[in-house]
Amino acid sequence: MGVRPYTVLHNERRGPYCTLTVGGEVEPSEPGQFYMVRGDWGADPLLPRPLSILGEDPAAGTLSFLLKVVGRGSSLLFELEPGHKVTALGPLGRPFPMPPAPGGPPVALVGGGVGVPPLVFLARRLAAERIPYAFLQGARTKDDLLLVEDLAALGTPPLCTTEDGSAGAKGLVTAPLAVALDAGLGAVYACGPEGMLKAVAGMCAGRVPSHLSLEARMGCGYGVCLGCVVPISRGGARVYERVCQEGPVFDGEAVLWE
Amino acid sequence: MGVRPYTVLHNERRGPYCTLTVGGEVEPSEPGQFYMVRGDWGADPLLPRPLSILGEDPAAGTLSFLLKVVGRGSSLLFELEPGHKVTALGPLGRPFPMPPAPGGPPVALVGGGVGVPPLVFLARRLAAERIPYAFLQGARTKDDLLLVEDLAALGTPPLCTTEDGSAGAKGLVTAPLAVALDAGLGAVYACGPEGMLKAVAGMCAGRVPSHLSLEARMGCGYGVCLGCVVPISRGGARVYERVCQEGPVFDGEAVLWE
Amino acid sequence: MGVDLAVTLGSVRLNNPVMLASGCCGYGMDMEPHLDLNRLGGVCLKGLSMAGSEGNKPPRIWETQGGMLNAIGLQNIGVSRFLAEKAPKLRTYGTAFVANFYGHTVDQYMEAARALGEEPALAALEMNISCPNIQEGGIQFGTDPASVYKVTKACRGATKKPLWVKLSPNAADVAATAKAAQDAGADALTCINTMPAMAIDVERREFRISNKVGGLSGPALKPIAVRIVYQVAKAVTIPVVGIGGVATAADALEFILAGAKAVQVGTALFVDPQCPYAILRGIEDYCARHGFPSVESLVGQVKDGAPMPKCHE
Amino acid sequence: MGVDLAVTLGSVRLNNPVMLASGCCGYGMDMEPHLDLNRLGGVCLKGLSMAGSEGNKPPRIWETQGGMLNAIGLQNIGVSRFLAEKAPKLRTYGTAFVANFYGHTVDQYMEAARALGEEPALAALEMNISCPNIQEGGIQFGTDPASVYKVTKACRGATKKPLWVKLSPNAADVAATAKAAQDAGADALTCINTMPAMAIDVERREFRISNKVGGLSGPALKPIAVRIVYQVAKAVTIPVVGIGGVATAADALEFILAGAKAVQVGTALFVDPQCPYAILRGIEDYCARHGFPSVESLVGQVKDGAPMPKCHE
Ligand SMILES: Cc1cc2nc3c(=O)[nH]c(=O)nc-3n(C[C@H](O)[C@H](O)[C@H](O)COP(=O)(O)OP(=O)(O)OC[C@H]3O[C@@H](n4cnc5c(N)ncnc54)[C@H](O)[C@@H]3O)c2cc1C
Ligand SMILES: Cc1cc2nc3c(=O)[nH]c(=O)nc-3n(C[C@H](O)[C@H](O)[C@H](O)COP(=O)(O)OP(=O)(O)OC[C@H]3O[C@@H](n4cnc5c(N)ncnc54)[C@H](O)[C@@H]3O)c2cc1C
Ligand SMILES: Cc1cc2nc3c(=O)[nH]c(=O)nc-3n(C[C@H](O)[C@H](O)[C@H](O)COP(=O)(O)O)c2cc1C
Ligand SMILES: Cc1cc2nc3c(=O)[nH]c(=O)nc-3n(C[C@H](O)[C@H](O)[C@H](O)COP(=O)(O)O)c2cc1C
Ligand code: FES
Ligand code: FES
Repeated sequence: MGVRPYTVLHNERRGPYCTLTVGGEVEPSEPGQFYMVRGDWGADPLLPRPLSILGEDPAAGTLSFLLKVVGRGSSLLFELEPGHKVTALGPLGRPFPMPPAPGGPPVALVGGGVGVPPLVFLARRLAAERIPYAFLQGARTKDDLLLVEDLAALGTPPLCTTEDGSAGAKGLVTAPLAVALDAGLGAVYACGPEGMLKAVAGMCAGRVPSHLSLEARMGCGYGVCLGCVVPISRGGARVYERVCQEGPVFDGEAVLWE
Repeated sequence: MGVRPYTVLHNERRGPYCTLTVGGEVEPSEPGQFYMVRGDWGADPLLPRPLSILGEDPAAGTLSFLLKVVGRGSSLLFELEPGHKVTALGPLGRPFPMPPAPGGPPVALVGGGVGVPPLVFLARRLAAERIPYAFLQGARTKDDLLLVEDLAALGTPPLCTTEDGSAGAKGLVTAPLAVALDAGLGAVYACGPEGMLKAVAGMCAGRVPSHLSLEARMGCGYGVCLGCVVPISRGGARVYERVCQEGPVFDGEAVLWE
Repeated sequence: MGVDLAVTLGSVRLNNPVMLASGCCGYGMDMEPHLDLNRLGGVCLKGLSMAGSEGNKPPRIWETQGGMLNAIGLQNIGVSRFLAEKAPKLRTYGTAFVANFYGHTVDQYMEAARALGEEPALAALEMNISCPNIQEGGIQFGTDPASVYKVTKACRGATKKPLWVKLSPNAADVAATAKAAQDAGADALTCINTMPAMAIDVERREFRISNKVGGLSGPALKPIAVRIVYQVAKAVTIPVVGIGGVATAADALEFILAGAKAVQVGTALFVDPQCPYAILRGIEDYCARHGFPSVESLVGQVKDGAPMPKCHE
Repeated sequence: MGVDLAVTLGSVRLNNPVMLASGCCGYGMDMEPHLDLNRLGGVCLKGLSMAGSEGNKPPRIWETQGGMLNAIGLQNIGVSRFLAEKAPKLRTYGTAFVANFYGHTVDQYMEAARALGEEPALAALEMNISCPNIQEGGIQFGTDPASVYKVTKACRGATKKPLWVKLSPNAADVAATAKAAQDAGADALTCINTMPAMAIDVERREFRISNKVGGLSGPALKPIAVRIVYQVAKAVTIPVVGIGGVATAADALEFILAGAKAVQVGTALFVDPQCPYAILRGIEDYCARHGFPSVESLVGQVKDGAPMPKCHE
């Protein structure tokens, strides 16, 4: 498909987070997929940065991401203004498997931090297909809760937890997940910090399928450099699989936490 | 003195040229001196770029440069918008020696391309001190003639030549210089392409002092890397002198054209 | 424009001088969604060993200023799985595939060369000699001319395919290792592999990659690679392939003017998988603008002047 | 904050670990308009030879991605003019001056060491061994352990001053040259000098610098330098000084955690002559934040785990 040029349409900042919307030629994509994104800033940094798709509209030619400033690449993306140029390669990676049609038990979407955006994209698809879901979002403080209004607008307000109790229930997102699991779930979809994903996988193991979107440092993003691998259990054997190609979404029971 | 921060006040573009004005703490400087200038663009490019001072106002805290896009560094400077940050080290280098007070014969300022800005700064000083001068400007086409109105506003419109005859006399700037030399000059000040400087030095040799502002690729700009040297004849010996320290202004008779 | 882009490296004819670098394009087909391999001069496949390798523990990569470190650990599916699963598909393409291979003993190299040498899909074999020789105390094969000679000679006897040797920049005298490879029968030399390098996360006081040391690639490496290509091209008569930081046509031309007959593009593919198209267009345009009828006529055409002094700074 | 910044390299005590690199700060005083030398740990002066040198023909420098090439040609005023004209002024400062020196024969090295060794303004002598040995066919002293031993031993006998040896990254096995220098009596090792590299102006088909080859310095070099510091610090017991691309406190800390007792700042001075202040502040702040009472307690503190594997990619 090759790298495509995009123009920044808007970039809304809130604290260290921004929602970046770009316009250009957009291929249809699925929740959980990502793009490799880069501005025209020369060789510093050199590599594009992986960003999950928050939303897309192939007909309108728009694409949006939500990102957090953590280093130089994300800072430069954060500072982009409308009219600035970016390039992006995507959509890449294997998406979240959609649950079977309505009628089954509800699913839970469990997200934290910049793990939230792909789950919001998923929630939008689930809402469109009238598949019932719970959205559980954990954060450190209320300032780290993301896209709460957008989620509410879909008809299912998120159930939030914060570590400092500044919004929602005080504690970790695993607490409401335990409750939901007991009430019965068809599947769990999760994206967020490794500790959270590991806990989610453990809680779901043997009970319900969990689909985890993992992160790894990426070179190419499209499967050729073998830089992004994670250890996965496949037919009893431990193998390295590529987050950018076999992932980023993996079956929680197959992920080896080393 | 150390590198100082400046804010871009305006940046007026015309073709591949721009006049960049920045604001901040400004030390008094002399015509022929330069700054090492850099934007906050990370490590690409790494080194600051030498730019002659076009004008300065230490009281108002403003500094201006005129530059031409030739590569990545100058392009990034060209694209700066008001409010953007730059850093600069200066003023650096040895200025043009001012002619003795009024009353002597007139001097000639001979410039081409981005050699014009330091001579405009000099013209402003000469005009202020009522020292008579002729300003001879050579260019390829009329689009490469620079700051003609500014010069005219000082009271002495420049005498222009263009290689294609699109403005002023057709030909090289050495033609009017020959005429001026014959009419009698106290000194010649020149800055521009090497071929022009060499011709000017040759024409002045043995007749009248010539002060040439040379260019060289620079590392540090303040005398420590020895990257910018040119061969100079000093007391009969051939030595390497630093454009950033002993120069950029050299006595035309001392410059060895190798 | 009528520029002849083809280049000949011994018995291997490439349609044009732009190749993909080993380790940066998987087993070739992996690039297909992004790049039409048939428009390229050639494709060097991911380094293969007889036994295959699961590779190093992650994290495996880290970005540095102007470059990146990688310590993939030569993860590969092994020669036999490659021949069974991948090679048949490669036979249908119209580009030159080059199998990159390695071992940890001379015998392992020989075996790999022998097995790969039977595969019709392959135009040439490229030996990666930046690997530790476990029989010689782990010293890299590629840093010692005698070892280079030995392992090249062994592989030369094991296959009839054109044999390229990919030199390590880590040799004190790369010209000597280049000559050793030529004397042992190499058909071409690829310069260069990555430089061993390291990065530390100071906040955690941990190495950025689990292997501690990774190979530096990308634009940061380019000036070192161009220097080595120039030195090696002066030292040998066999063709040289340039590699290290090629991202634009100007980069490729630097290598060609320094003496390379072809270039390989690695890290730049991660920034833009289609950059080989622009590189190729730029080379063609350059030849036309400067009146060179062919890429071959451009090879080594930097104005040379005096021989290279040994001192710098 | 009460962090002890002083570091001890053998008998040389530096007030803090931040030094200026040779060739990037002239003869020390040249930095004065921009930097207060007394706030620095030390200052390595421009490389000196007995005869002096007019240096190479310009152009001498070129910028590359993340770095720069230089081929100054070791322009210097010679040892005797240095001692007569510059050294007396250095005696008035409160920082450690280190004279960098070189020769093209062992005798030239010895003579320079002997003459500089008498100067009270100098805290130590730093041997630049990245120079061609004209008696041994122009091979760099620094790439061959036997030559390193010989020239170090000779200088060791010629002076009582602390003797630092500045290693070339161009050796196949830097640990071996490091050990050779230690065995010959070096008091400390400076790692590293620049890497030989090249750039070509493709439009003119000319070398970017007249010497063809220049030394690569700056951030591009840093990961190579950190790797070498780590390797060398493991291989020797004498102190190591880290250098190559240091521009920020985090860069300096990488070197210190890898095993360097002090760092030198070169190319970064061209971007900001006062960057040593920020580096120093950052180191102090880091120690305070992470509970290290002194810089000495930080040296080599990267979490080590398994020994370094020899394979990458
Ligand atoms: C599939 C995938 C989807 C992602 N989606 C999002 C998202 O929607 N929003 C968001 O804010 N972030 C997302 N990330 C993380 C994001 O890519 C990193 O935060 C970003 O690359 C950091 O770059 P930097 O230059 O700011 O930081 P630096 O510290 O300068 O990064 C240095 C290097 O490490 C890599 N890196 C650093 N942190 C990470 C990380 N956590 N994951 C992967 N690579 C990293 C960078 O790519 C770069 O190569 C995603 C990561 C992956 C793998
Ligand atoms: C004392 C002095 C005063 C100058 N004043 C002006 C001025 O007022 N206006 C203006 O437009 N230009 C001026 N120049 C030239 C200007 O510095 C270069 O055009 C600019 O550095 C090019 O940078 P780049 O990144 O665009 O080009 P690149 O081609 O990317 O430059 C690469 C390298 O070469 C150096 N370089 C390239 N061309 C030149 C050159 N002609 N002179 C010196 N270094 C060069 C750059 O500094 C850089 O290190 C001056 C140069 C000197 C030495
Ligand atoms: C992720 C990665 C994997 C690599 N794997 C191999 C390999 O398997 N065999 C090999 O000979 N070189 C390998 N290399 C080295 C490249 O082929 C090339 O020599 C080096 O990266 C320099 O070129 P570049 O700057 O264009 O990337 C690898 C490089 C990278 C970045
Ligand atoms: C312009 C310049 C001149 C140099 N001159 C010398 C020198 O005379 N002697 C020496 O040992 N190293 C010299 N060096 C090498 C530096 O001291 C240092 O080892 C190298 O530049 C890497 O550090 P950096 O990346 O911080 O610049 C010089 C480097 C530069 C850039
Ligand atoms: S990022 Fe290159 S293989 Fe996944
Ligand atoms: S630019 Fe460094 S000495 Fe002149």
